[in-house]
Amino acid sequence: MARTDIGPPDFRTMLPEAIKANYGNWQYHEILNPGVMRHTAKGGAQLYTVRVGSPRLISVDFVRDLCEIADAWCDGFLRFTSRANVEFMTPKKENVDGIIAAAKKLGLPVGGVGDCISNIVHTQGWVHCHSAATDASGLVKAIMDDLYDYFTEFRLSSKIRIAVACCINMCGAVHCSDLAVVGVHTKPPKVDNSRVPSVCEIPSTIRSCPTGAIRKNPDGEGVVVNRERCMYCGNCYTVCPAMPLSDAEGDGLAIFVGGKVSNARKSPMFSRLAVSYLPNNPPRWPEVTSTLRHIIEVFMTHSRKYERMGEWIERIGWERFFTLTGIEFTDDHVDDFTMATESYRSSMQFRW
Amino acid sequence: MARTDIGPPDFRTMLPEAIKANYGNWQYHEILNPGVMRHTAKGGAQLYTVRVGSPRLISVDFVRDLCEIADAWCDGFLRFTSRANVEFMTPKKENVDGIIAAAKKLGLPVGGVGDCISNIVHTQGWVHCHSAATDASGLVKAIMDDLYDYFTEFRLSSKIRIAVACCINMCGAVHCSDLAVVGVHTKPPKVDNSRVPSVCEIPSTIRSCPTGAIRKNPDGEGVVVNRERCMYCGNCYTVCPAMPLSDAEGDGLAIFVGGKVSNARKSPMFSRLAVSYLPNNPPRWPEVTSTLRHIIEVFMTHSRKYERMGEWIERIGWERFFTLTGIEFTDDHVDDFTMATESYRSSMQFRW
Amino acid sequence: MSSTPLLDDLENGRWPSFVKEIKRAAKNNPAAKDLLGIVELSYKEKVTHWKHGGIVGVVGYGGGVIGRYSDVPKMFPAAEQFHTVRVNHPSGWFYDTKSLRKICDIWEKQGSGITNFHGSTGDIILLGTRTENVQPCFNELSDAGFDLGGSGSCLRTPAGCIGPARCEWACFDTLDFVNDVTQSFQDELHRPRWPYKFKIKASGCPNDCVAAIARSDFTLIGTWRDSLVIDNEEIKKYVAKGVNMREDIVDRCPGSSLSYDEKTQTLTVRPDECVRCMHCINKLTKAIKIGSKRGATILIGGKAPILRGAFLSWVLVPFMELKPPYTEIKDLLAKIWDWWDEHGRNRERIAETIARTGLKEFLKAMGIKPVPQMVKHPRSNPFVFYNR
Amino acid sequence: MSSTPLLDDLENGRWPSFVKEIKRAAKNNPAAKDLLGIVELSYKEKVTHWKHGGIVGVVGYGGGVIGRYSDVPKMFPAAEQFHTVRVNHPSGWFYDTKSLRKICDIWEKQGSGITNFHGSTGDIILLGTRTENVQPCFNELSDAGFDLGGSGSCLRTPAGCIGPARCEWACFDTLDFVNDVTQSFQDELHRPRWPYKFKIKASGCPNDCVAAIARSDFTLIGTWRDSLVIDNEEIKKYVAKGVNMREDIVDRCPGSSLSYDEKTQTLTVRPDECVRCMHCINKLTKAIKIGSKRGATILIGGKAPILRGAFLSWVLVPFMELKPPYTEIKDLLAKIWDWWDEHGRNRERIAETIARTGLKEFLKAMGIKPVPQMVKHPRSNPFVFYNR
Ligand code: SRM
Ligand code: SRM
Ligand code: SRM
Ligand code: SRM
Ligand code: SF4
Ligand code: SF4
Ligand code: SF4
Ligand code: SF4
Ligand code: SF4
Ligand code: SF4
Ligand code: SF4
Ligand code: SF4
Repeated sequence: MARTDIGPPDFRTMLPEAIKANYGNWQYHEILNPGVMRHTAKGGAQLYTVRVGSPRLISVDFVRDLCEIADAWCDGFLRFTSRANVEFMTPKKENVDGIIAAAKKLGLPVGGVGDCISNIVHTQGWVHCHSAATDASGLVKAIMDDLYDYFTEFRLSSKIRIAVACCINMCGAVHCSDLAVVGVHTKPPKVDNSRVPSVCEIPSTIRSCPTGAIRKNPDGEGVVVNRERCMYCGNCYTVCPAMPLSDAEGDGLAIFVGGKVSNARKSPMFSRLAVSYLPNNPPRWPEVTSTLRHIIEVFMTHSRKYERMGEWIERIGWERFFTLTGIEFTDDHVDDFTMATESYRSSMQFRW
Repeated sequence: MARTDIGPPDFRTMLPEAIKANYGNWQYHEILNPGVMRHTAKGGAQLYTVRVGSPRLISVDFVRDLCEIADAWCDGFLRFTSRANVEFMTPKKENVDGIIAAAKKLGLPVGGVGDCISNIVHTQGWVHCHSAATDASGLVKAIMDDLYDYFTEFRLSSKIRIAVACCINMCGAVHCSDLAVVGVHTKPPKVDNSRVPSVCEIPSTIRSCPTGAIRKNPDGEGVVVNRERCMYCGNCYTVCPAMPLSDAEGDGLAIFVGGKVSNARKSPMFSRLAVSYLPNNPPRWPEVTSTLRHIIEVFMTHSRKYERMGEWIERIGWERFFTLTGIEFTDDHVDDFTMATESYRSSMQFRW
Repeated sequence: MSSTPLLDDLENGRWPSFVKEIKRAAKNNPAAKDLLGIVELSYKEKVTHWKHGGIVGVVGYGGGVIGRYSDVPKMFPAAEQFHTVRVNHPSGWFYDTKSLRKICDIWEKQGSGITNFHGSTGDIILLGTRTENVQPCFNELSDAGFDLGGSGSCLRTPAGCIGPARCEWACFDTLDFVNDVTQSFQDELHRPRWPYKFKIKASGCPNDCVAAIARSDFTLIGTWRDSLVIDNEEIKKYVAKGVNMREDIVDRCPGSSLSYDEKTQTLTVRPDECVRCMHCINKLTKAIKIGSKRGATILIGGKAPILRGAFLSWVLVPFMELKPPYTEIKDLLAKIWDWWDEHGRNRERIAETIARTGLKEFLKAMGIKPVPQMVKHPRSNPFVFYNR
Repeated sequence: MSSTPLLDDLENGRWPSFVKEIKRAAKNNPAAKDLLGIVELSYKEKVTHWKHGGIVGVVGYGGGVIGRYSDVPKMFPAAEQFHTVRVNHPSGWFYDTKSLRKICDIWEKQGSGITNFHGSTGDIILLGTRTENVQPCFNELSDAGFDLGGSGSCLRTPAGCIGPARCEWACFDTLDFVNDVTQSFQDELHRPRWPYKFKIKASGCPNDCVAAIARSDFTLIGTWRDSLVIDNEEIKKYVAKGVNMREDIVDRCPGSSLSYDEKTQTLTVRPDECVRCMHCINKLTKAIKIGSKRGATILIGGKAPILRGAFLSWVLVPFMELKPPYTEIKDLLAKIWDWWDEHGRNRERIAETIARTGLKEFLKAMGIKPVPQMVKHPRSNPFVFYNR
């Protein structure tokens, strides 16, 4: 029998010497360019980090490629970031160019440090999830192809954090991202009452619906859904597999903007709905990529130094956000969920 | 038969000549002292206003006294303000002193204009309301006696608007006042089941309770109240007279702070709970008057020019408000009502 | 010893005393005298001695009078019945002394001689009369040109700030509007038939001197669409008088829309960024004026905390010109009342009905296009009821 | 023509391509090959071809594997079963190449050869294996020193930022803490028994580089209690380099706690007013340092929008020193889980349970004294459940 409950390997065994020696002793860092930073420890020791983009959905051969770079330049160590980038670290200045060259040879972008658009936090999509209203890896590929230069160059005066989720479960930090793309269902679940009774527990299926849209089928076995009350959340489907929501026509993408999690300057903020529906248009989702790019460009033109997306919008007001971007404000934007009244404006302070 | 639906007299018949002539044509005003301002119209015409405090609960003789002043100095016109003060207006500079002297002779304070504490918006209390947890006129008298100089002199660098309500129905703008005193019940209704069946409609009584604390009496006629769930709102009593909440021991006062309604600088804000309970101590409510005075003094010491109470607190943070005032923060301050989560802090930005 | 030692204490002190006033009325009015006794008893026992309601009214009206009975009729028989008569004030609370004196005479005769100028909704509150006097009191008031205000589940007495009568910032004629709307909806005001009360208040500018945003279901607040106007000659004078333009004006502007040039002593505004908060205008009354394309913002839903917590009114129409005969706004009111009548539950204020059904539904019913000015921010949840 | 024209398009472009990666794996793995077919089908039909779950696992554990079946088994038999194995990452996502290569070898043998480094909770996601391979895969991982991460209604794999390993701002040892808490609660991680999932994330400072406040039920964010430290020699150098101290630093400070003297080129902080937002420290890395009395704020309740809308974690303990063996925090966790176990409903995250019962009740159960730092503002409604 295999040992259970051993937990992950102790991270201390995974640290390169340069880090072990200066652990907890770092003093400051400098960002040398979009892909490279240098940390200086109290004793004066220095550490160079090269950050490299990754598609996250990778083959084991990709991992082996990374290992080769690490073995060649980094004493056999590397790490991944919280945004699925790869970081190669070395105390040797002279190794930096070698790492960069090796990464480039593999076709990997070097960047994402400082005021860049870093890698996109994303999810499974059509590659692995039953809940998905869209694909995640493909969307990310399409978006990052389009925004590539924002990863490798300094074009911004603040970070823009993007997230993609393939359904409104939002596996990731979509709800608090500068820009977020979310797959949405817009049709109620397709109830398969030939299967419901056998694969689902009816009472808990009924209870699972936050809007009370599900009730017993009055004309036979299983359940029925009241279309009017369904907000396409998919919670019923999680509980009852015989009620899938996927719909080739209905499924699409919503874009949320202005969230953040850092406390720098402004407290963490939720992302808010900017565009409620764009068509699901694989493999390149041009409507999504162009909308994101457009928002970014408007943001760049009008924002101040250091200002995150949400800080900018807070300063200029949502009315100006919609005017400047030309995005239409519709009744979809008006909250009607449980805490909706909190979002209604009780102020004479607004702009035309 | 008397004529019905004639509505109020046309206000145009109630305007003095100096106002009729310059109606809609005012250009600017100057505050000459805490009781007097001068408005200048486009043509250059001027109007002096003398503001005089009133207890609001008055006799017809008081009104006649006011009429005498108006007849003597103001061509027989006067008005009341939205805070129950009296305003005497005259185009004649030389009349101002006469008005002031006449008011003082009646024992009426002159002031309340500009950065003052003006009259208190208040309610009926023990003088007329069945719902009252305290008296209103008496509280106001006690408070204004204590804060008198703030009405007649410039001691502040912004307005402080005070409201008093005798129960949580808050007849007034208590929920948006710089300082507000509210009568609170803290014991559940005393159900008189000998009367409930005859004077109350049981189903609507049960439905009236926002927390579902009321149910049919399992041991007989009428209803019972679940103490644990009662939040003493009094809504049942409004619907069912046989469930009064008044209680000599339990009733007391809560103090709310930091609300405003003007849009100047900051948008309108709700008042927030500062002190959840002070004893009901007529005729002078010393605990209330001293708490208000104390908050005002701390506010004066620490606020900036023009800053309203709520703006100040927003700038320094609630934690500092409680530290500076020495008021204890308790679990009563933590919201647990319907929109409570909106008030919980999701930020690392706070002060110690 | 006095029979009202606790109240007597409230005759002392510098602020004018309501106890003195009750005593003045009590001199020749037994009801006022007994009121004093009842209130003293409450001061002693720390409980109210008024009983719950009771329907009292005048012929043809459903409201305007608050029935009130004491629970100590034996001790204070003259104040056993102590009903309130709400009298609709003239817009802006302006009076000629003739009318005031007339009211005083009527009330001395028909009631306790005790009154509130004014109740917090805005009515003249005539405090304390007996059932049999209510109708005669009304008759005499009517003859004197006055009418009752609202009570119960109806339109309540509308009120507005002093506006153009004396204020340079009035963006519409609050007094005329209040008068017109009151006259136009007399039926709605006098005959309760809605789910609950409905209040209208009008302030001429964003200073909101009648607290309309907090205290009325239907709130009008004046504003303008073009730029405020700066007179830099006057600015220089303020600077000379010691005003710190940067700290006290520019830095406090919520729109970040002002710039000040120290050298030339000129203040400039970026009109697109100004949120018309009034601060700079309030503080530099001679130098800065409101714009000239004037009208009002309509907001909806302000109310006190019973039952779902208090609401401040929400922006419903960012800008509407307000000129007599106010057709647009009256049509809107009629539409709102119809909708509320149909969808509102008993004792549910309009804000609560909207909160329950969603602003979106309400806007649809009103035929109003949603605009970003209505919200602090768009929704953060993804639970859109797509209509696809 | 290629059988995957749509996916092929995603091999173009400058960003590295996941399609290339699947194809690399597909070269000698039929499951990976069929995955490509399934995904292409989804791209064509715009619907997912994965079916809802199915329980798959390893002996002794209740989670760690996500069962997954395709709905087109006939077309793509090799990927009919395509279960995910979640492998707990080492703190900070640090690896030596030996371990990484070992994982690659195991996964090439036992699964599709396709993986995510990492899933957004933080696990290594081994994507796609058959039921019969799950246990052998686990056995080999275990032999290599790795263990499964969490799935289901249990403690999920804790994660933390790089912290003291490379960051000068780490206020506590995020890596050690994550490792320790993961090891201490192996049972809670592997054997789901709670109402729903429970996530822990730790960021070393308020920059929150793992988005802990948004993505974890139990959130630790480093902070300090004394003053940040300014080195004015370094400030002068930044000024010389063109930094606009007033506009970019002082004016952007949310605590309004900085002053800058142009003449002496010195920056001063009023420590009492600093809210430790990190802005000035972030931007002037050489000149400004965090304080030395370090620890963490504990926040509770962060989660995605299902079902009551998303929550950001709420302040629970403003400051706690965090030193091994982390007894205080482990005790707190145990108390929280006990309470949640008792009061939480099925599929109710801790935030939802707290929202339902009230923070007040939760604090009482935790024995934590309420402090103003927990709230944006005290209640505005008067509906206090007085305990008198
Ligand atoms: C490596 C990583 C932590 C890890 O354990 O993996 C990391 C590392 C650093 N972060 Fe971060 N952050 C990392 C994710 C984040 C996240 C989380 C996220 O993106 O999902 C945030 C919160 C973002 C948000 O608010 O939505 C984050 C907010 C910051 C900030 C605050 C930025 C702001 O102004 O709001 C700073 C300070 C700054 O950049 O001025 C910072 C600064 C830094 C520093 C400079 C800290 C240091 O001294 O080493 C590190 C390199 C800077 C850089 O990448 O620009 N880091 N950082 C993560 C890299 C992700 C990536 O690959 O791009
Ligand atoms: C694999 C992963 C996405 C990824 O590609 O990275 C993922 C995948 C799934 N998530 Fe997630 N979640 C993943 C991180 C998250 C995160 C982010 C995080 O943990 O930091 C969140 C948001 C934070 C949170 O927990 O609220 C997240 C919020 C959800 C939710 C919504 C929960 C909520 O309370 O709002 C669901 C729905 C549910 O639990 O029924 C969900 C459910 C699911 C399920 C199990 C689908 C389901 O309904 O049963 C997905 C399985 C997909 C598959 O076939 O593999 N997943 N999920 C992430 C886990 C990888 C890992 O272990 O490292
Ligand atoms: C007479 C009255 C209107 C009426 O129709 O009765 C009135 C009249 C004026 N108000 Fe007012 N306000 C009156 C109640 C209010 C209220 C409502 C209230 O107090 O319940 C407010 C909102 C208060 C709040 O935000 O909670 C109010 C907020 C203002 C403001 C904004 C103050 C601020 O900085 O927030 C100004 C401008 C200023 O003072 O700088 C203002 C300015 C003025 C001016 C200067 C307007 C003018 O040019 O004539 C008037 C005299 C100033 C004064 O009293 O200091 N008025 N004013 C009300 C006098 C009440 C009283 O007797 O004290
Ligand atoms: C007389 C007056 C207080 C005063 O002394 O000024 C008053 C007195 C009463 N109010 Fe009021 N309200 C008065 C203005 C207000 C205001 C302020 C306003 O209108 O600007 C409010 C807050 C704004 C609002 O409407 O929300 C107000 C909010 C309430 C409420 C709570 C309503 C809510 O939805 O939250 C109640 C409770 C109820 O309706 O059952 C209430 C109920 C009452 C009742 C009828 C008591 C009851 O439960 O039946 C009081 C009768 C007292 C009496 O015996 O005379 N009163 N009431 C005010 C009316 C005078 C007038 O007509 O001018
Ligand atoms: S976001 Fe939705 S579809 Fe995507 S992985 Fe998570 S649960 Fe699955
Ligand atoms: S998708 Fe959501 S709202 Fe629609 S029926 Fe299912 S659980 Fe209810
Ligand atoms: S606040 Fe309460 S007690 Fe006072 S008048 Fe209004 S309803 Fe009556
Ligand atoms: S006072 Fe309010 S909470 Fe208490 S029983 Fe009556 S209605 Fe319910
Ligand atoms: S609300 Fe505006 S217009 Fe009306 S009185 Fe006040 S300041 Fe003047
Ligand atoms: S009115 Fe207010 S927002 Fe407009 S410029 Fe003046 S201070 Fe700024
Ligand atoms: S959260 Fe703070 S301590 Fe951790 S890596 Fe980011 S900046 Fe450094
Ligand atoms: S850390 Fe933030 S709040 Fe503190 S001084 Fe620096 S900028 Fe200001």
